[in-house]
Amino acid sequence: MTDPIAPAIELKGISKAFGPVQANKDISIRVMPGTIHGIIGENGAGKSTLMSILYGFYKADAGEVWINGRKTEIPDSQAAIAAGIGMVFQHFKLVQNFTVLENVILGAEDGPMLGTSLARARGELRALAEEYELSVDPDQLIENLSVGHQQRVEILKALYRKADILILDEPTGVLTPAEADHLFRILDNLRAEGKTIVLITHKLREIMEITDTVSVMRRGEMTATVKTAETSPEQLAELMVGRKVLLRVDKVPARPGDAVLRVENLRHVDSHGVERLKGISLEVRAGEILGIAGVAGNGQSELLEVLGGYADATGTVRVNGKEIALSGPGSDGGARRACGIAHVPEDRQTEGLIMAYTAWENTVFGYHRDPRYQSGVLMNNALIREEAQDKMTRYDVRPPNPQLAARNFSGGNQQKIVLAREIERDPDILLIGQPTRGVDIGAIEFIHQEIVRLRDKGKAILLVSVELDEIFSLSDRIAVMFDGRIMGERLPDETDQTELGLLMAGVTGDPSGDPIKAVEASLEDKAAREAASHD
Amino acid sequence: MDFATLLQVLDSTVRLATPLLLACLAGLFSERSGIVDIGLEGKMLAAAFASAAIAAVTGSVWLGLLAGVVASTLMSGIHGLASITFRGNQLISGVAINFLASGLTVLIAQDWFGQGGRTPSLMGSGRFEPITLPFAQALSGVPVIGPIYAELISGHSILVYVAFLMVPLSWFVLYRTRFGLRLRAVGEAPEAVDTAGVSVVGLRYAAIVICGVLCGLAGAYLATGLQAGFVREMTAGRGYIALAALIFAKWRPWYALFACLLFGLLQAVALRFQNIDLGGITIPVQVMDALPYILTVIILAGFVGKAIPPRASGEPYQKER
Amino acid sequence: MDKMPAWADAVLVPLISILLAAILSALVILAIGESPLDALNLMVEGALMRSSGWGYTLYYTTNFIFTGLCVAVAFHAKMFNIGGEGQAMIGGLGVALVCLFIPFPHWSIALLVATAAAAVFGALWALIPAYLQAKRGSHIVITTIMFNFIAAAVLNYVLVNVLRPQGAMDPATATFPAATHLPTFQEMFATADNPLFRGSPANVTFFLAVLACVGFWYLIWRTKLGYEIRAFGHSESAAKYAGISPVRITIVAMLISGGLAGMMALNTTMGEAERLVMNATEGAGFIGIAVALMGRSHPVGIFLAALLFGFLYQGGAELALWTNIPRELITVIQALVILFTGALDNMVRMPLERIFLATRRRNG
Amino acid sequence: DPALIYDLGGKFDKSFNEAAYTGAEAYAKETGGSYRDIELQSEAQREQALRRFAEAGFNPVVSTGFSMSTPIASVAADYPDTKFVTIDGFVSPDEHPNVLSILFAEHEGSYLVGMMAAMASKTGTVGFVGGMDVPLIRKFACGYAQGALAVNPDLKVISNMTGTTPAAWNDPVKGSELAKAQIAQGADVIYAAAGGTGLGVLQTAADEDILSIGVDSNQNHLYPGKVLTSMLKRVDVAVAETMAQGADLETGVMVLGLAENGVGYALDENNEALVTPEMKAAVDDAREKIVAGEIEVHDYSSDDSCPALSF
Ligand SMILES: Nc1ncnc2c1ncn2[C@@H]1O[C@H](COP(=O)(O)OP(=O)(O)OP(=O)(O)O)[C@@H](O)[C@H]1O
Ligand SMILES: Nc1ncnc2c1ncn2[C@@H]1O[C@H](COP(=O)(O)OP(=O)(O)OP(=O)(O)O)[C@@H](O)[C@H]1O
Ligand SMILES: [Mg+2]
Ligand SMILES: [Mg+2]
Repeated sequence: MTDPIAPAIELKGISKAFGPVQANKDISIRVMPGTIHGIIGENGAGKSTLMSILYGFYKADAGEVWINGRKTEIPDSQAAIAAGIGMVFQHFKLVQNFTVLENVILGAEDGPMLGTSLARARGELRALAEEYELSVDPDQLIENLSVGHQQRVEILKALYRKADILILDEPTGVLTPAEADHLFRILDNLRAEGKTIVLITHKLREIMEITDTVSVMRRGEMTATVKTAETSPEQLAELMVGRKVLLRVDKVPARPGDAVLRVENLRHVDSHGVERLKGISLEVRAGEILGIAGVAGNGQSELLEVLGGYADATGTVRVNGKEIALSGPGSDGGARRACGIAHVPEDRQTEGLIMAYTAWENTVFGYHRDPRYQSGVLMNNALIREEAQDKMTRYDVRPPNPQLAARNFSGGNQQKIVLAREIERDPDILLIGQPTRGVDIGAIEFIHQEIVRLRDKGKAILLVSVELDEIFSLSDRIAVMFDGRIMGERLPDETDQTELGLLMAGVTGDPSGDPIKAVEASLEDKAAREAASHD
Repeated sequence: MDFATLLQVLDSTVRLATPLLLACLAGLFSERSGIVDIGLEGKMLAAAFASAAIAAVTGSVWLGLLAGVVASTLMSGIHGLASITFRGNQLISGVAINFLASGLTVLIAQDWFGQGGRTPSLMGSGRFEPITLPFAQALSGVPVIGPIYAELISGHSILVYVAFLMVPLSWFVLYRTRFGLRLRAVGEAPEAVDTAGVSVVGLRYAAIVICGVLCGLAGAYLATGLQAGFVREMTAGRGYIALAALIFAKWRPWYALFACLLFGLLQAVALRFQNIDLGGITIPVQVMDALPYILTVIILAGFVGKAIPPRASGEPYQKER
Repeated sequence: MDKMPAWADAVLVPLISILLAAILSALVILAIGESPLDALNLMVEGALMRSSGWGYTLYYTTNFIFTGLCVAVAFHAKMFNIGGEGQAMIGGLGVALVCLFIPFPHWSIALLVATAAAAVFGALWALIPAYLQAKRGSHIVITTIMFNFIAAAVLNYVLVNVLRPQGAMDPATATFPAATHLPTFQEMFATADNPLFRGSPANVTFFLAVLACVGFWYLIWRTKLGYEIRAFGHSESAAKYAGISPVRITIVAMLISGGLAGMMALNTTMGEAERLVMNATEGAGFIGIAVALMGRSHPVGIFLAALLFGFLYQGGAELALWTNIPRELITVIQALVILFTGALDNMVRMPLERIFLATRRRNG
Repeated sequence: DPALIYDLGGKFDKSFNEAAYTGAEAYAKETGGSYRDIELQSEAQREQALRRFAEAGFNPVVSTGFSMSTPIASVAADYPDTKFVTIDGFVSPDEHPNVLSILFAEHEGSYLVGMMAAMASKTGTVGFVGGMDVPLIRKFACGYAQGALAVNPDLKVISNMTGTTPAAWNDPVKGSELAKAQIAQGADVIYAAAGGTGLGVLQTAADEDILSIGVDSNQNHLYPGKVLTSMLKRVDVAVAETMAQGADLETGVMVLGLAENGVGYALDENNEALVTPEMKAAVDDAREKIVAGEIEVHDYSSDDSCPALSF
């Protein structure tokens, strides 16, 4: 030990294999107290695995963990919590039908009876909320919370357990810019208090913005650790992917044609009886990308679901001038596909793919009834496999093995399979939701290029994304959704992140005072309305 | 239907509902923890046999009860081993336990008592006798309330009262204690429990043991409370009905009470009014026999919405694929 | 990228599991004072070493194939059909009605029509639970349990009051006309000097069952319906995205499931008893659950599991015939086989995987 | 050696299979002979057991239960040297000369216990609990009702069946509840013909301090002083005798009624206090008359109808 102060975290020679997959290979890393340490790497590089080992979720095959200069055994999460480690997982570990309060005390109760624990936690939560600007309604069910709020609950859980070391695994993947900014302010505060933070992310902007040091992982190995101040996004990207990456989409101005998709006064009521679309009207022309920006939960999902044919609605939708059915027979996904609508859904794992199906089976999912793929009463699997192999090679799906089940591919490669399937159909309209959520920068580059290529072929594209960067770099026009309505339309050159951010929060015109406060107020207003209409 | 008949039917309802209720609550604890249990039938049967056998041999119904609980918990242990430790298929394990109990009880009974797979009839202290609640005699003269108290509420064996007390107790444990919170959580999101530093395996085994104990009470009630001995297959499908009641009740204790009482009532009615004459046409006995099941389906389809099981139930908890 | 070779998973694991079950069974047999070796010998001798033994083994196998496939189809659509028993009972009613009331010129036509009747009756009995699940959200496990009881009541009523020949003690239909009698293995394979399958009930429906296995495989893995059923079973939300109607799949899968259960009645009712008796299904619907689960809902697995249970049934009959072992022992052996091969398989698999991984590491 | 095949209820069904077992044991004890037996587990085993025993040289092959008649009819011709016995079943003696059908006049025995029930009843209501609604059980119920109504035409006879699945024979809890329901309707004597389910009836009757009537074998000892009597069906005697006759068994059709002592009622130290001299006199008188043909007890199975009870 030459350092005057011991590292908060020191991992020595960590290795971990999942069966034949070597997820971590002899990894060593040190993080100093009171710093934010970033970890980046491609999908499947082993970032989450490494941090899960630190948190005692997985057990390492080899290696040592040192916390604050002391060798610490972490056989389970109990031990990690005792060592002052808290973790916010990539996929939240919350009980959906529990209240916030119940989730916070779970595992950290005061005694065998709940009453006292709940009362104390309620007080503590209020204090934490004030200290870190982390307000959530303690009695709300998790399933009724937005993703951003769910994340706050995860952070509160860690703070409630007095964590000094906080690990965040891709925390901003699901957040809006405002929420992400907010999160970073919280992280800043925590760092100022001397807490140590490990941040896993795919977004180089965030790394540059907030971290002190950054490590790059590739294929289970730690390839570099550098001081953030001494590096650049381009260098990091290259370290990560092993080649030069374009960080900006190259595209020529759109040459829009006739309106292919025309939506008028679209309304949708969900199964709880809440009106999620309140009269949407919009138009997408051939050869242009219409980007829909908005905070998650403002009806963008429903818009895609309705257009994709798996949620009923009222209003009129015309495709190439022909009205399509919005409920009843002829309104399902099959009918939509038949009239030229392709759809890359927001959630590839629960909608876009059958995770247990092989890649080749997934390449016809939704189009499996196409006469092309039938031979007599049977499906022409040989043809499907052959085409799948071809698509996978062209879309650079790794590994290019059609026999592998979808769940064995990394997120980015899963997304490529969905994209290959939908784009290769040569649709008139492509609906595409969150195309790069949780996808590494190498894959993002590729996906963006494909979307633009399709546009340039004269197709109409409706893009929904919570990533304002993505919206800006892809869209030819931008519409902002809030609370089931279109708040306004802007051209990307004539607006900026701030204006869109306010529109996304339902704030029109110039806000007097703190914009963030105005956003919060507006969002809480909406949540209250929705909660009320639940009963 | 006059008042006396009503009371008799309700009295019968209580008796018929009790084993269902105990088994249903047993299943509730198990499934709330994420372990699907279609082996309730087998556990009850094992308990019925063990309690009757030990009560017959020792002459003490309490020792019998204990044996029943132990036997049922052992069966639970097998289920736990298969579905928790070895992450096996919970349905198969349940099916196997039903077969195992069905065969073993008779095999052991025959080997032990040589009475054709039955236990000897229980006498005196080998059985749970009905308990007369205080003032039952004195109050029985009071109109309406008196008979209700004296005939319907009083005069059941202790296990009936235990069963009914189990409902608020289960509710309390589930919703008001630390253990209950964790138990419900582990059935919904075991990874949340795990990352909160609580042992998923430990919680699930605890649930399995509670399930075993409650099934043990159910079986013991059949053999030593309602009956005076064990007869092969004497559970007669009650474990499956309890399972149905559990789904009906949407995995909640108070609803479980109502579901089991409803099943009990339907059966009691079907037994009491087997030969109804409708203007010269006698309704076939088969119709009355099937009536509880038909009504269940109708009620289910008509009034009970979708039953959503605990999210993690049936799936073994596995961190590494 | 698997932890161990497919052949080990498919062959080694079940074999070791069965071995464990056999060892435990042997201990139970010892405990009741009989010789496990003699017992095993009797079972193998009686079930596998004589053609008539095979005739019985395959007869039971036929039943279990149908009920196993019945449960498996529903499993693929993520439904748990406990109602095979009731569907088979009602399927039997269909068989009985056509056999009794349609004058058939030849057994082959009778078989065709009876197959259709069995499938339709069984499917219809599954239709109501399916509809209620699809449209009303009523849990299929409850409704199918209830429908088993209702089917028993229906059958009881019909056999006692409607189809029973006057004065007969047996709650059963009259014997079917000779033209509906299905050729047994004995009639098909026995020759004058080689009396194969003598007296055993295996009959052409066995081939129907094998055909059903093949058809099942094609249906599930080669048709778009099967593609949709499996997709729906894996993820309802994804199915909706793909334009697959949950209502349609639920109902169609249950109709197929019920139809397969109904077809089991061909074997027992038309093939063996040649009349409909009250107890024709004898729990085969429940064995079907174990068979489907052990067979991992794959026709080859189901065939093998059904064969195993057929062997246990026939071997058990031999035990019952020639020893004083109570018949409940067979139930215990079945339980152990189900437990070890179906539920405790990981107990065997986990150490095996470790061995294979270790050897692979050493070699790689 | 003789062989014995029990019906699906199993050797120990507290009913006729168990009686057959008792008979076989009695045969073994008395003659020092041995026999082989099998408890059927499935329908298909019926023929299998018959054939295997016949092939192995067992003679006679005795079977219980009406369901065995059809299988016997189909195998008997293949083994002309083997004698088959079907108890409760009927196989045409003209077509199959090597089969002995033993039938019991359960309606006659039930008639007698029905009379006793009517005489012992103070409430004017008696009950009947059957296992499953099958013709044989209706035959019991019908005889019982006739006997009871013969004593008191104003008597009310409540008849219930337990269920429609095989569990109906093994559900003492349901038997108890049925008994309680009948008691609530005024019944103070209940006749149970329901195998293991009947045990529940007998026990509840004892607990509730009313009288019950056992069936098939003498069940008086189960609850001494609480079981009025038992309707005896001497399957044990029939089995012991046919086994004793061995290969020389005389075939044909044998109907064992009151005259042959094939059925009757049980009187022993457990119930002597319950059976009054008048009761005994009346019942014995009726027995004579039935034997003499002066009283005609209608047999339900002869025409599927019952003058005294509707099903
Ligand atoms: N529980 C598990 N069981 C088996 N294999 C796993 C498991 N978790 C991860 N893996 C595998 O280990 C490797 C590393 O995965 P990990 O989740 O750590 O990657 P990551 O860097 O976090 O990727 P991403 O950026 O997509 O989140 C991958 O190949 C993955 O498939
Ligand atoms: N009625 C409601 N009240 C409060 N929160 C709700 C309600 N309905 C949905 N939410 C929450 O809003 C969040 C997002 O909802 P939804 O998926 O409908 O929106 P979205 O704009 O498509 O966002 P995403 O991109 O996350 O899919 C979810 O976390 C959900 O739990
Ligand atoms: Mg990750
Ligand atoms: Mg969404």
